[in-house]
Amino acid sequence: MKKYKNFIFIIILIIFVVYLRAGEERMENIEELEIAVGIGYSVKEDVGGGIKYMLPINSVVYQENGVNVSTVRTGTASTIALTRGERQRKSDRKFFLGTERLYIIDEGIGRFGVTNTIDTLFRNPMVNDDGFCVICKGKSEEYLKYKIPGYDTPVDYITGMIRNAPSYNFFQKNYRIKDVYLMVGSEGRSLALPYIELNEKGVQITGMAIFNKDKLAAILDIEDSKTMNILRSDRGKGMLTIQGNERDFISYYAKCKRKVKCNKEGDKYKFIIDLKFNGDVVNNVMYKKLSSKVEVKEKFEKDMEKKIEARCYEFIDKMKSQHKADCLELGRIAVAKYGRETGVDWDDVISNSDIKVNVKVKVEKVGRGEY
Amino acid sequence: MNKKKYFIIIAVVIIYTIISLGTEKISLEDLGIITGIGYDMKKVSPTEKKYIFPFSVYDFETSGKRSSHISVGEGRNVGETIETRQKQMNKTILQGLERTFVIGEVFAENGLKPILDERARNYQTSDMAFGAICKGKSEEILGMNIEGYGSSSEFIAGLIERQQGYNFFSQNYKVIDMLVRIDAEGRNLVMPYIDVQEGKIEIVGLAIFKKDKMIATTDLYTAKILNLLREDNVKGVLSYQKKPKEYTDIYVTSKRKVKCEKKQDKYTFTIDLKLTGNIASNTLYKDILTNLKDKEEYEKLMSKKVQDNCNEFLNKMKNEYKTDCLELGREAAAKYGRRKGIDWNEIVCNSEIKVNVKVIVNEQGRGDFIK
Amino acid sequence: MNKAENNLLTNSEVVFIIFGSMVGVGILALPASAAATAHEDGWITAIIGSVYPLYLIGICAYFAKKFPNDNILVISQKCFGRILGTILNFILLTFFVFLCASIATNYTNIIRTFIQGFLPSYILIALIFFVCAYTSTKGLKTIGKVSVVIFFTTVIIYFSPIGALKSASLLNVRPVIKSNIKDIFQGSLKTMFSYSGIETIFFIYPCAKDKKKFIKSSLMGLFIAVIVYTWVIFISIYYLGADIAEKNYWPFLLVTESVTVSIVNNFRYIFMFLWTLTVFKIVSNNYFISKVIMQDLFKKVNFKVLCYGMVPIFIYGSLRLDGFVESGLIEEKLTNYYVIFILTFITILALITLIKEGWKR
Amino acid sequence: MNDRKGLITANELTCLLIGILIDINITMTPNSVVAISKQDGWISMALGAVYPLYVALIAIYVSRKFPNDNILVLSKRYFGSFIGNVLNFLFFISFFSYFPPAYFNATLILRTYIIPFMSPFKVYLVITLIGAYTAYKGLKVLARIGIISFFLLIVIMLVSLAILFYGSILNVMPIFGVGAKDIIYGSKNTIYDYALFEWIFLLYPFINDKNKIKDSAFKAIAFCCFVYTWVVFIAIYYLGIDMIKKTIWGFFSATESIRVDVITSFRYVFVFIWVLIALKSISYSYYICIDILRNINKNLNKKLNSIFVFIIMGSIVIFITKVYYPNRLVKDEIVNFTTKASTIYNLFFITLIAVIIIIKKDDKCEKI
Repeated sequence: MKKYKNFIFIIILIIFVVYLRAGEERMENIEELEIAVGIGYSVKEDVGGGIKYMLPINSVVYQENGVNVSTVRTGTASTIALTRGERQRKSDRKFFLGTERLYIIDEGIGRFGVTNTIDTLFRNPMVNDDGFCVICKGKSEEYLKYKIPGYDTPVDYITGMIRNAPSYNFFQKNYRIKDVYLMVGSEGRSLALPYIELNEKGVQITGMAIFNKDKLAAILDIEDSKTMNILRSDRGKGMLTIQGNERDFISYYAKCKRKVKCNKEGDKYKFIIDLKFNGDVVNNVMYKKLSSKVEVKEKFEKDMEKKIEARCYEFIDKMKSQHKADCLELGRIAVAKYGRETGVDWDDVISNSDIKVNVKVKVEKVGRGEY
Repeated sequence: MNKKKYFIIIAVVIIYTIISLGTEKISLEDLGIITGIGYDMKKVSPTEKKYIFPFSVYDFETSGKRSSHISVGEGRNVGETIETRQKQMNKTILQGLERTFVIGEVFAENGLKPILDERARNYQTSDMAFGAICKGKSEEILGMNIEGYGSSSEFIAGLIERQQGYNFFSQNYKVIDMLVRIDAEGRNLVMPYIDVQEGKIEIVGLAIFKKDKMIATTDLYTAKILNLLREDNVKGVLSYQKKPKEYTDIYVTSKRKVKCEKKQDKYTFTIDLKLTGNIASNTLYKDILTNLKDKEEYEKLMSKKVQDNCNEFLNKMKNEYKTDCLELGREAAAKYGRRKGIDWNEIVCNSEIKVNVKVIVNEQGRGDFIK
Repeated sequence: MNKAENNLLTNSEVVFIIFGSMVGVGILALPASAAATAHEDGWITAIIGSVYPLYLIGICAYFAKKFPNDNILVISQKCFGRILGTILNFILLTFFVFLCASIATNYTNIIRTFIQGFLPSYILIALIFFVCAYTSTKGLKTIGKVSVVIFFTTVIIYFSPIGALKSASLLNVRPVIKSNIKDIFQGSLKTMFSYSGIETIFFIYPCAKDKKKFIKSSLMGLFIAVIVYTWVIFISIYYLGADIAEKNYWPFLLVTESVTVSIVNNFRYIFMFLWTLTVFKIVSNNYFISKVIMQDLFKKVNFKVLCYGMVPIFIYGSLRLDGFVESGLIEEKLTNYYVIFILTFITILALITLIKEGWKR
Repeated sequence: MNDRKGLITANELTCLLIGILIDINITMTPNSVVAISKQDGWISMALGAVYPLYVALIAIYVSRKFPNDNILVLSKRYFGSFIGNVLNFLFFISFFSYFPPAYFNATLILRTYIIPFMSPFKVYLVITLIGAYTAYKGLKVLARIGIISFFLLIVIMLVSLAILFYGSILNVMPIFGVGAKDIIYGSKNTIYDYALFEWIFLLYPFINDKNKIKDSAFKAIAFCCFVYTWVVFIAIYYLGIDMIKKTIWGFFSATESIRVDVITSFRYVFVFIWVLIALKSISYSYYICIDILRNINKNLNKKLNSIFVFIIMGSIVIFITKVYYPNRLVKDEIVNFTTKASTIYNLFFITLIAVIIIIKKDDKCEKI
């Protein structure tokens, strides 16, 4: 018996491995897969009055002859999970989830509410949490179908745009889907995502979309979104200009540091936002001898502080009156100080709280020379 | 010893020359490889029918790009049609590599008997080709050229094969399944029903057969329920929706067991469906992540909903289709003896069919965003 | 029989020779005939059909005890006297020739339909018999070794459709033994014929190394054959359903093709190659036995010349049987007659030896 | 197991103790703690370390009195073989109750993140194969595996430092915002994460240098307390308490924040490491359960030496997990009950033994 011992052991092992592999789906090779690259979310009015979810998914097929074919297939159904079945009945390849890099949520579903979308992504362990998330104008299908020369899929172009957005307009790095979970899910925070538009010149970021809990509250143009980003997040970078008359102006590229203090009198909250700008003048036609005279530099810094403060207050008033959403995430500061889960609706508390802004501008370098 | 070696070498050479004497090799270019076979029929007059059998053949250009063309044979009976089709071919035909066969609606309604015999007898054809019933004429569908594919039959084969993961489709739509199901006692054939919508070939439902004649086609919703009741170990998404924004979906794998009782030639069938799966998205239950009662309530509601859908389908089957498209006859035949000349379609449609559905939620992915 | 010590058959060789001489070409068409008669209980007929070989093994055990060193030809001459004995032996020879011929024709038909339609059949048949003649010149020991090797290589093809168990359901095989017994009995008659080829045990028991174990190993051989036959019929009916299995000429081929497609895309060619080995083995078995009988009839002719001399007879025999349709009918009738002849011949022999022995004592 | 003589060093004892304390459900502790003591979960987690400290103190006291007899021998000596065996068997049950949940947790994480297509039964088989085989190899091998998993833990802690860049301190504030009552109540629940430290009572006879027991026990507790506190802190730091209650495995969701250009998704690296740690604690459980059964009486000792015992134990555990732990919610309900019962019993058992030793200190204790 001893002689056969390891022979029998090998047989048992083989049977065990075969049992493990039996009944499993066959492993597909890559040519037979449709690799998901970008997912769009939009909503369609249904004939019976209800609404239908429309999910265009841009996927790439790597064919043997090296040509990568990018296809967009759309599934329309009454719930997001059912759209998978609807889409599969049009596709002849196995759908592969896990490598998508972009989630385009359009205005329609934004206004309708994004909880369902986020829940489907949050729950699925195979989803790529590092994919970018953007809000788009019109239907998300157009963005996925838009052909850009030199790119297999428009998704690469848009993700590239979002990835190097932080260098201008004080955009942040946290527009990935995992940050969206945190922004929508946590108390006192609010969701703000880049807003892209497709026009004849191509796809561009034309502002920010801010949300009140899970519904789209407002779309800000590029100026407003710049001030909101300054007030909302820390360590943003961007360009600020003072326009004298039409010919002379000065533009100042700066990094902004934000500190917020909050205290509460009775049930009214008072916030003090300190903004420190530190950057250098990029071109200056307005202030003569800025680099040599200290007073001219200080004068410019004063003017710039006044200008930024004015813009901030104007935005805060607009926020309180029109948008009625805590898009500066001040609720988060209050919560950190006065305790969590108190059942307070931070959007309207912030809307009628008192917010003060102190701005400090410092110029470091003035470039090589002056004309 | 070397005398024998020489003898063997000489013998081999002689035998090889004898064998290869009568054969001539054909180069790939002038070899017509069939990729897809179509069957159509035109009713010239109520009595006189005309068969139209197109098939798509690969042309291998020297450039290596694969393309295919359609050649059509027409005739009053199967033999003649095949013969006319043969005449038009300038190349020698290679059967056996075809991937799909598409049957026109009119031909299917008239009965598959003529082509069944040809498929079974012709030993060169491949039994693993996927079949489908197409709306209108199969000539158009086979003739369509789809970007990125040699011939449309490649696309259709992939389309039918890849439905496995969704809408409870199985893989039993091949030639061998057709052969096995049509003449067997108590069994009926069901084939995918494809159509061209917006220039793309899609699966739009199922075609139900009685013996070898197609009696009805269903839309996708009914097809899902029919598949669920008919197939075993199939996957799909089920959804329980109260409001457009509040629904809970579950991606299930089904297990089907049928029991059959006979009380003095009155049959009762009970179909037990055990649907186990994971929650795909949930915005209905706030606390399903941790609360067992919520989960059990959802399981009960889901089971009841699926049961109602099944019963609704059963009524439709009994009154509208009047055929046993769930292969219940086969269970009865297996239990109470075969070859008794019973028409199972009629028996099943008058018998009492009970459906017990049990939905079991196994896991919920990574978390639940609504909690 | 040059019974030099080293070329006696070991037990395992006996097992596989017996298995090899029975399981051959019939296996592809067997499910069709079983399903045609006994419908979904076809696989039971294979078990009942094994009565015929068991009976023959029983008698052979009796002979092996009585005349350990001389085979059936000598016994028949002893019992029936020289002239009648040689006539009966000659009829036995025609049986084996018929077996070889029918196997060869069936094989060529299948090969020519499935793989290469371009070869004329007489070339194929000539090739088969040359190879078998060559193997049988080497003697029984090499045939034994060959059948051991071939058994292990070809057992894969018999059990390759094991994957089919997963897909179809037991419904095709149920209800078990509900169809009336007459069908099953008729079916087992048919499967009985597919066990023909068992007669070789009467020729090889003198050459077995240890006589005591001979019966046990021949039973073992039969047992494996019964399992293979039952499995083949069962899996064909299980996968295709009885109604379809009877319509197809070679249902087992249909099953192996559609089940193993996922592993190898055209399993047909592999199946044919491995199956050709089994045919060569079974034909060389029977060829060797017919050579032994021939040698017994024409004592004086040299051993090797005889082997090659018989090739034209076999080629003529199989060509006569050629032509697919009528060969089916002739085969049917001939096998019936031969089986009846063998049964009576063997039983009479056993009776005579019994009486003689009782008379002597 | 012929490792009676195979003594283990002090470091190996520490790693064994760390190994038994830290299991894969450490990734779930943030969710259970935060439910009660909100953003101060990490404080109540640290306070939870009181329980293993108490156990360690008693173990040190008992080991100084009887360095070569483990608790099972003592209980038989003081309570007679019948009652002693009953107590030992209950001690076995309290350890065994942690076995099926360990199986279930490891399989659930594996099937959710890496192999969703594999059926649970097959994963149980593989886990049993690995766990039983390592446990069959004896205590020395387990100790070495303990050291390896200790370094794995160090790797995980270092890597999770990177989360500090992604989260924000605001999620953890206000510190002590919840109030002492909730924190204490929370730490009462965290005791069940520090359970199974009672294994020290079975291990101290094997250590080669008896007076090293004290500091290796304290080193183990300190390390585990640090690891637990850090895991809960970093989860709250990144996710914030609202998000933690939405996830099932808080620590995994936190580690997914790490972006490294080299490895596309950190998730698979993490889950793989955690599965190794889970397999380690499963093989520990195998060893402990068989060890206690073997100590119950003499003739069992010889019989329980072959691999078949492990296979039988494995099949029992698979059966229980399959039948009584079909999904996570059912498991949570059962685990709530069994962990409370087993911790209370363990506390009662070791205090009983300690008290008996103190009382009977003066008169001579009879030898069995």
